[in-house]
Amino acid sequence: MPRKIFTRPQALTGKAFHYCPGCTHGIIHRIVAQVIDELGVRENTVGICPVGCAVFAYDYFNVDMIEAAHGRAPAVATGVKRVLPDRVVFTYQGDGDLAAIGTAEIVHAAARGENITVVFVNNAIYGMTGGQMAPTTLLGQKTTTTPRGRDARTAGYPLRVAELLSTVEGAAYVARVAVHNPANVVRAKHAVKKAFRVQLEGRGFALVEVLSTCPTNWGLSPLEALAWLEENMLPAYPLGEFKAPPDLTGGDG
Amino acid sequence: MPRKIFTRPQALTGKAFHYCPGCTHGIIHRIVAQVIDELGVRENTVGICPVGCAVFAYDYFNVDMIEAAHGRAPAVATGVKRVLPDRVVFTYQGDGDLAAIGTAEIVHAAARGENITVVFVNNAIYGMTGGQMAPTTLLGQKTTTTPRGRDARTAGYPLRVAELLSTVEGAAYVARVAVHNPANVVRAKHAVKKAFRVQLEGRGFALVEVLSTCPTNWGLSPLEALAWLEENMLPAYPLGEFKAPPDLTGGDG
Amino acid sequence: MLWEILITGFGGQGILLAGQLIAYAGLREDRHVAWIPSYGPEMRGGTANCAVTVADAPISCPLVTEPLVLIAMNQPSLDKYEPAVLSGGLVLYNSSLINRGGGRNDIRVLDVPANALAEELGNVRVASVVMVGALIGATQIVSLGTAMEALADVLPPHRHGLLPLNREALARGALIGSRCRFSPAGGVMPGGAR
Amino acid sequence: MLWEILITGFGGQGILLAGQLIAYAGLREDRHVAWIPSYGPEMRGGTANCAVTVADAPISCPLVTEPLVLIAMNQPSLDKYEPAVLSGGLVLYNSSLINRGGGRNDIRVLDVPANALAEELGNVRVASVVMVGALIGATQIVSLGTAMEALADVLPPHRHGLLPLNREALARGALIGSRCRFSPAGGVMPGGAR
Amino acid sequence: MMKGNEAIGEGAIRAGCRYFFGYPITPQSELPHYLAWRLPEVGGVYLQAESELAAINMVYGAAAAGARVMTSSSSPGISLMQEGISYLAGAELPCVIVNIMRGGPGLGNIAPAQSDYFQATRGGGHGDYRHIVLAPSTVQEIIDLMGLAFDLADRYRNPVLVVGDGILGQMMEPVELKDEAPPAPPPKPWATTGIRGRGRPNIINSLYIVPEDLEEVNRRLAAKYAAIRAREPRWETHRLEDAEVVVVAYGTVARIARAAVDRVRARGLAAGLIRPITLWPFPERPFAGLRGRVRRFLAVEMSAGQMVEDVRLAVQGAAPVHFYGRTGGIVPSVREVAEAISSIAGGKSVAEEDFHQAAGADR
Amino acid sequence: MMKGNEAIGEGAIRAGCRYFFGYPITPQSELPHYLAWRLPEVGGVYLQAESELAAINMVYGAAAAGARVMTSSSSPGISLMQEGISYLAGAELPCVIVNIMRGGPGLGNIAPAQSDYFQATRGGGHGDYRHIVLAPSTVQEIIDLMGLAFDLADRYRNPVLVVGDGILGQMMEPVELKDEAPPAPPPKPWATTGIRGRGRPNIINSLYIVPEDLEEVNRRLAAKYAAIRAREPRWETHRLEDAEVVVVAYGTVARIARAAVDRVRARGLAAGLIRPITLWPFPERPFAGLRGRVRRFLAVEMSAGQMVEDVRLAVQGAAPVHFYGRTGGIVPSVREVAEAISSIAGGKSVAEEDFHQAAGADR
Amino acid sequence: MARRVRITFREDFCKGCGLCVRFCPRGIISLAERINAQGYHPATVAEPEKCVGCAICAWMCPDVVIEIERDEAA
Amino acid sequence: MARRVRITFREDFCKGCGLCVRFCPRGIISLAERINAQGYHPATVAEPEKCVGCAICAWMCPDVVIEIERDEAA
Ligand SMILES: Cc1ncc(C[n+]2csc(CCOP(=O)(O)OP(=O)(O)O)c2C)c(N)n1
Ligand SMILES: Cc1ncc(C[n+]2csc(CCOP(=O)(O)OP(=O)(O)O)c2C)c(N)n1
Ligand code: SF4
Ligand code: SF4
Ligand code: SF4
Ligand code: SF4
Ligand code: SF4
Ligand code: SF4
Ligand SMILES: [Mg+2]
Ligand SMILES: [Mg+2]
Repeated sequence: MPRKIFTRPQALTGKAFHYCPGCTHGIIHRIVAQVIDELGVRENTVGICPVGCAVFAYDYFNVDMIEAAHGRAPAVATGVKRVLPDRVVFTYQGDGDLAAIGTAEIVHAAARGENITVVFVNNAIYGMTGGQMAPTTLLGQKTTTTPRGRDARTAGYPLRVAELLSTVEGAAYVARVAVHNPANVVRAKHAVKKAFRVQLEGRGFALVEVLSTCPTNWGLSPLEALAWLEENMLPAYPLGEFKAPPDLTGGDG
Repeated sequence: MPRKIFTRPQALTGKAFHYCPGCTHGIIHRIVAQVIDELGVRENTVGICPVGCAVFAYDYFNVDMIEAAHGRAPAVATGVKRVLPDRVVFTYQGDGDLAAIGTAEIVHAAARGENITVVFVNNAIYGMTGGQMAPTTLLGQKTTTTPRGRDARTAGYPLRVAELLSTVEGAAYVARVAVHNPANVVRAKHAVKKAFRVQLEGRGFALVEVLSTCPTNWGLSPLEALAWLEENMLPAYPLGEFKAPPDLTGGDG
Repeated sequence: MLWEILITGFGGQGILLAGQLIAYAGLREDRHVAWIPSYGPEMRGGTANCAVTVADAPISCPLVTEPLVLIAMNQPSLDKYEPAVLSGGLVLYNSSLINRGGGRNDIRVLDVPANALAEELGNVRVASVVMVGALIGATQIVSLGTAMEALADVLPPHRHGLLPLNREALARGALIGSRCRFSPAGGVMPGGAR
Repeated sequence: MLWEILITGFGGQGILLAGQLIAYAGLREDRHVAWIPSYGPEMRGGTANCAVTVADAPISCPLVTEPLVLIAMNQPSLDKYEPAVLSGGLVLYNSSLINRGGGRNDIRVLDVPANALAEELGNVRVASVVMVGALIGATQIVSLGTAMEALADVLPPHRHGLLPLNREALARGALIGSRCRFSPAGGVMPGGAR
Repeated sequence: MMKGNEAIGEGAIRAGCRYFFGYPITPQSELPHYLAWRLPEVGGVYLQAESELAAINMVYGAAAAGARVMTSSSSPGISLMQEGISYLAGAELPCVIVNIMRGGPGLGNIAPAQSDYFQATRGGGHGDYRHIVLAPSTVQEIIDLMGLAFDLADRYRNPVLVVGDGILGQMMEPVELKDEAPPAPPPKPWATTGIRGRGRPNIINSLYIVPEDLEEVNRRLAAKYAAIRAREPRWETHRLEDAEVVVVAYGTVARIARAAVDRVRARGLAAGLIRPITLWPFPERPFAGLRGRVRRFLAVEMSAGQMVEDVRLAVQGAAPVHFYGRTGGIVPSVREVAEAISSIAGGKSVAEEDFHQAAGADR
Repeated sequence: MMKGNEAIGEGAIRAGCRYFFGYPITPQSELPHYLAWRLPEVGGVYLQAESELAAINMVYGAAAAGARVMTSSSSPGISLMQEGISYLAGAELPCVIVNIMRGGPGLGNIAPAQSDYFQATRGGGHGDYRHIVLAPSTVQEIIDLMGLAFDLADRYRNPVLVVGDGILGQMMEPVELKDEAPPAPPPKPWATTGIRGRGRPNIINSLYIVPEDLEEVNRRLAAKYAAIRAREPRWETHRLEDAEVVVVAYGTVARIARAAVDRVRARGLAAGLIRPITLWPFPERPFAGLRGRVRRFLAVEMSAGQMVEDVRLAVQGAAPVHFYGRTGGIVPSVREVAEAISSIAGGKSVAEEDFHQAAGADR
Repeated sequence: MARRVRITFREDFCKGCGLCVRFCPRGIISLAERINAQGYHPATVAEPEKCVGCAICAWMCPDVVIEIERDEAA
Repeated sequence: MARRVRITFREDFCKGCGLCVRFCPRGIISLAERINAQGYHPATVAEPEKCVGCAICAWMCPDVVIEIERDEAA
């Protein structure tokens, strides 16, 4: 009896990703799709794409999808969820999208305890537009708009979104994970699954920040990028659950 | 020899405030003016007004003043400060202005460690527009847009700005004070003074959240409003310094 | 007939309610009516005014810049708006708070001690209702009975205990108003569609 | 004379640099020049192309939709753009990656084994520079010497170590190009202001 | 009797709208206050957004989910919505947006104005899009046009803007409410409601990275706008039959202008009125028959002269087009407008450029 | 040789601009990349804002502080700035805003477009305000117009918009840079720089709560705009002397149109070109002398037809005004435009409404 | 060391909110019967000699109505 | 109990990023010499019988190239 150990999730269409080689956006897409499959909510789900490298996510997720304006995915998700409270609504957003232009929308979706799931891809850069500084860019990191390296005196400090949002009462689940090696990819999936379960159980706002690579704009090979993430991002962005309903803390999602 | 114990600060013009009787916006204005006088920076200061009941602050502060668009005072202040780094730049903002429409601007001014001082007046309501719910409105509080009392399930939870911003690295000083009795008014002044000193010493972003009354839209007399603040707002919004440079923690400003 | 009425005074004098009372009474008599408040920064504490139009034909313009009737509840508003009254028009003023009648001789003027009467009735807040009574007494714009019924339209249910007091205020005002039988026929009235 | 040139190929084949090299060389000879890349989503990984105009008079329109010269570095771009070449025009194609010449008989076609030559020189990335050499050899649009000087304009300073290699690539290309002495005079050329 | 702002809310509810997302601003506050009470009563959702930006994007989400949805604001808030409106138009999502215009530019004031006409009719956002603009002038018409607004939005899958000013919003007039059950909105098979029972994902989107594809979309939109231009212009005329001077005005100002027309008619001047009800598409048809007879046109606006351009485009040089306007929240009086009519009729010109002097002299 | 986007930056620096606040967006990214290097070199400040909204309000603050300051974006980002631009105009603050337009509406794409013409010329924000709009068509002209933009902004205390498209932004052309020291900006006694040495506070504001006061401001603004209309229209003509068919086009498209005019001239057709350099104020003067002689006008745009309205307003019915446009990022070719000219000259009409069919047939 | 305190109310600025009345530790401030230009009952001190010059009233006054001076005889 | 693992690469989706190569605990994946339709050197397993079916490669693959099945004979 052949058993499928690993197959393409149903919640992905058959279309090949447009991401650069080794870009971990693809891993995160697949994780989300796996979770949707495992929870059996594919027919019931509406996803919101960001403006960012994941702008074409509507071509990849095999569910109803909405392309939102840059940064406004949480507001769009709110509109959908208020009309269709029994649907599963998620946003998928980059760090420019969520942590820069969309700051107000994410903070207030969290404050409202909006019953949605947010997958937040922190790659410390604006990927799509050519490698400009993101709010999450590390100090000293060179980007096309910090050509001499990010200097806190003129360009400020990296924004730690998970920490920020975990102070907000309406946020039920806030975690940070990474996808730079297999163990962490599995943990990331557990966190994403919890974030969906929180929504399914009507507990409020759930966000998973995923540390991700951008080989192209970091100017590194895919493997170098994984190492750079581990060496540079992990110290600045500690992994873990920052907020979780007591009965959901730790363990497998 | 007659000694002035208490006189009108020089940093106020001679114009009477337009605020409602007993509205503590007036106390906060005076505190800011006292601090400007005491620090001797009146001729060197540029203030930014919000859109809110304090919109006419440009008529009251005897310094150069700019009226900003609703919520954008921190961005305007950034523009001024980058051009004139040796001037003292402050914003004065309500909770609708700063904590709703202006969320992104305040979070990022803090993240940049923008060297400005923010006076944030939390009166748990939109005063100027007729008593609508603010992000800071308490659960159960009746407003013109939560006529049945704020219900977390539909209107979300009160946003605690001081707690939120104290997670941000660029914020050098974050405190919450109140002005409902003399002792607290004096403490509030100390905090505001520290927030200006932090700027003068180039240490970065400083914000003082001031719990304030809105007798008119709370539907209370001025004295009842003070009591309501104490009984209802203090439990939800604990006072204290949430972040301060070690050498500036506690004590008189 | 087209009645264009301006009611002006301090905030808190019941100006807006007085205007609504006239409008609702007109509505109960199947007339065309409109009511417009002034709004904005003037509202709080400062001056308040509203315009009421009662007409037999559909109302073109519900804005009243040249009233046929001015009801002035305090001195500043009398000073400000009296010059705008149409020649041949009518001014009712609150003589409890206003010393002098207007300075024009092409209009009719009626002094109504509205505050004094209202205080006699035990509640100074019905002064503006006294004025509406006086308006009705002077002009028969609507019948007094209709106005009394319309009180229920404008007072919120939890204030309906005050209906008798307000009826009394209307009646007292009407008595004073009836001293001055005003008919606009003689006035100069612009506008074609009346 | 108005030279409108389209250079097309994969991203990473040095297309944009080749175009700039021609433009800078033109500039060094005091000609009017313009250079426009295609940009956008096609950039990364996918196709790349740029347009170069070199003219004796001011350039009206720097966009090239109907090129006089097409330099095609791969098959898809030859297929896509060859039909647009002006009648009487010239196509240079990279015969290392492209099997067949074009299907038109109203244009001149020159096959240049650019990749092969570049690999011979030890660096496949100079294939597009070989093509520029071939263009110069065929057309004398600029002098070969000027192009060699212009290499310094387009290579960033930290790459100037590669100048000799690139000069060699230009020279090899020019040799091949000189097989085909192209003069556009015979071609049908629209446009009035040349 | 009902206040204009409340009538907007009640009109929306009776049109089957159950979702409101907005951010407080004067002078439209009675509308959110009203809906904060009423919507929960009818099983709907009133949500105060953190900003106008968030509000318009919540509208985008709710519209994508297939709901009849609206937002409301006043001038500065509407400016903040321009990106969102362009997205709504690009993704072809139906919704209704209310602008109770106030004095500008900048913070301006909260007094009545009509100075967002350009923004409303030319699309303040980016790209080639249009939205229908309805301009009621009575409280009853508000009720009626709110129903129409939702119908048109759904019919054309396009945002519809309803514009008024503080006077209309604060005004009370009697209204007749039809006691019908709200019409069932048309089926929306394109809505993103989850693929259950459908199989294939629906996608709501305005990104078309290939220019040919985006041009195709723009063609489809252009065809739709052409259809709207052909079918949907609405207007009212008053005493136009034999008019030699024609006033053009909308909303509150149209009522003043109508009274002014009556006033000068009483003095023997053959004046008439065209009141555009749709500002876009601008009603050009009523101008068609006037060539030759009408000697002069007069656009009257609470602005420095914006609709006057549409009047000029409609008149195409057939007769001089004059302008009379007040700004900053000043409402022109019947007398002022009547004098402006008389003065242009007598040959004096109240040109756009002179409006400020003219207005000044008139006070 | 310089890229257009870089020329914007270098032009600004040579005009004395030392402050840039902006948010990344394609296709103008080379400009912020360039300035992120260059501004610190000349003692200036490059600041990446958290959004376009923040950026335009930083510009507001820097302008209030008396600096020469600029921002830059592309279509959706410019839509987000509309409230801020209205505030800048209302508070009469000088600044320069660059819009490298892309395909719309909504997210559209990043290909070249001119479909923000209405927004640019009619004020996408609320209230009666205007800003000068400059439309360069070569890299050299970018450099020159950037200097002019800052001068005009300061002279009139008004925002100035510079519009281009991705082609112009990415294009490299030789430029001549004047090696002069940047001009000292004019004194700004109104700037909020602290009261030292002045005594009385300066206030930057656009709030005037009393309608009479706000009308006064609007009158002052209207007078200023009238002065700009009288003094500042700029344009270029090409072979207009004896033209019977006149093409009107700006920016990149004007270069295509110029080549097309030459092409049809070569075929004996008496065509000419008017290239508006200022889109607002729209240059009406070059149209004045054409009545009678010119049989037809043709507006060519990368839009569904926007400037065509200004051409109609300028022509005032004197001759038919046709339109040819491409959208979605498609750039019309010289051949297409030449054919459009020939076809209307021959009497065939390429009407606005038909643009999509026409464009389709042309491909 | 004799000390004399002088307390002054800028009466036209007073809005009769009563905050000074509430917090004066000596309980000597009251709202007057009369109405000021703004239409409010202004705060007043009937027996100024009882004032200790603590300035608590001034600190609590939202309208900067109150000024306090002290004569300090050495 | 005999187990057999079948690993399949959807080669046209592979971008040759090498993540699977790096993380395969058995070190059996390599990038092929050939170039696929997208222009990349695709990943491949030369000795599939060495595969233990741990699926680590699949978990790390950003392009969902790899599928793994196991025949479970009872
Ligand atoms: C209003 C607006 N501003 C700017 C842009 C340009 N833009 C597109 S994506 C993007 C940022 C992408 O960065 P991020 O969100 O970190 O996503 P990533 O590409 O890194 O996954 C920006 C600024 C836009 N499309 N719209
Ligand atoms: C863009 C925009 N949106 C909305 C408004 C309307 N508005 C004016 S003040 C205000 C809120 C005031 O509340 P807050 O900031 O709490 O100040 P307060 O009056 O309570 O001191 C709002 C929503 C506006 N002027 N501009
Ligand atoms: S640019 Fe960066 S984030 Fe975007 S697809 Fe490429 S590697 Fe991934
Ligand atoms: S409305 Fe409230 S906040 Fe505003 S002045 Fe009055 S009391 Fe103060
Ligand atoms: S200074 Fe002190 S004692 Fe004197 S009146 Fe004020 S509070 Fe009372
Ligand atoms: S606190 Fe100030 S405003 Fe209030 S009553 Fe006392 S003096 Fe008057
Ligand atoms: S399943 Fe495990 S052993 Fe097999 S190829 Fe993948 S990583 Fe290697
Ligand atoms: S990880 Fe996936 S895409 Fe990368 S080389 Fe392996 S199979 Fe190919
Ligand atoms: Mg990113
Ligand atoms: Mg508030």
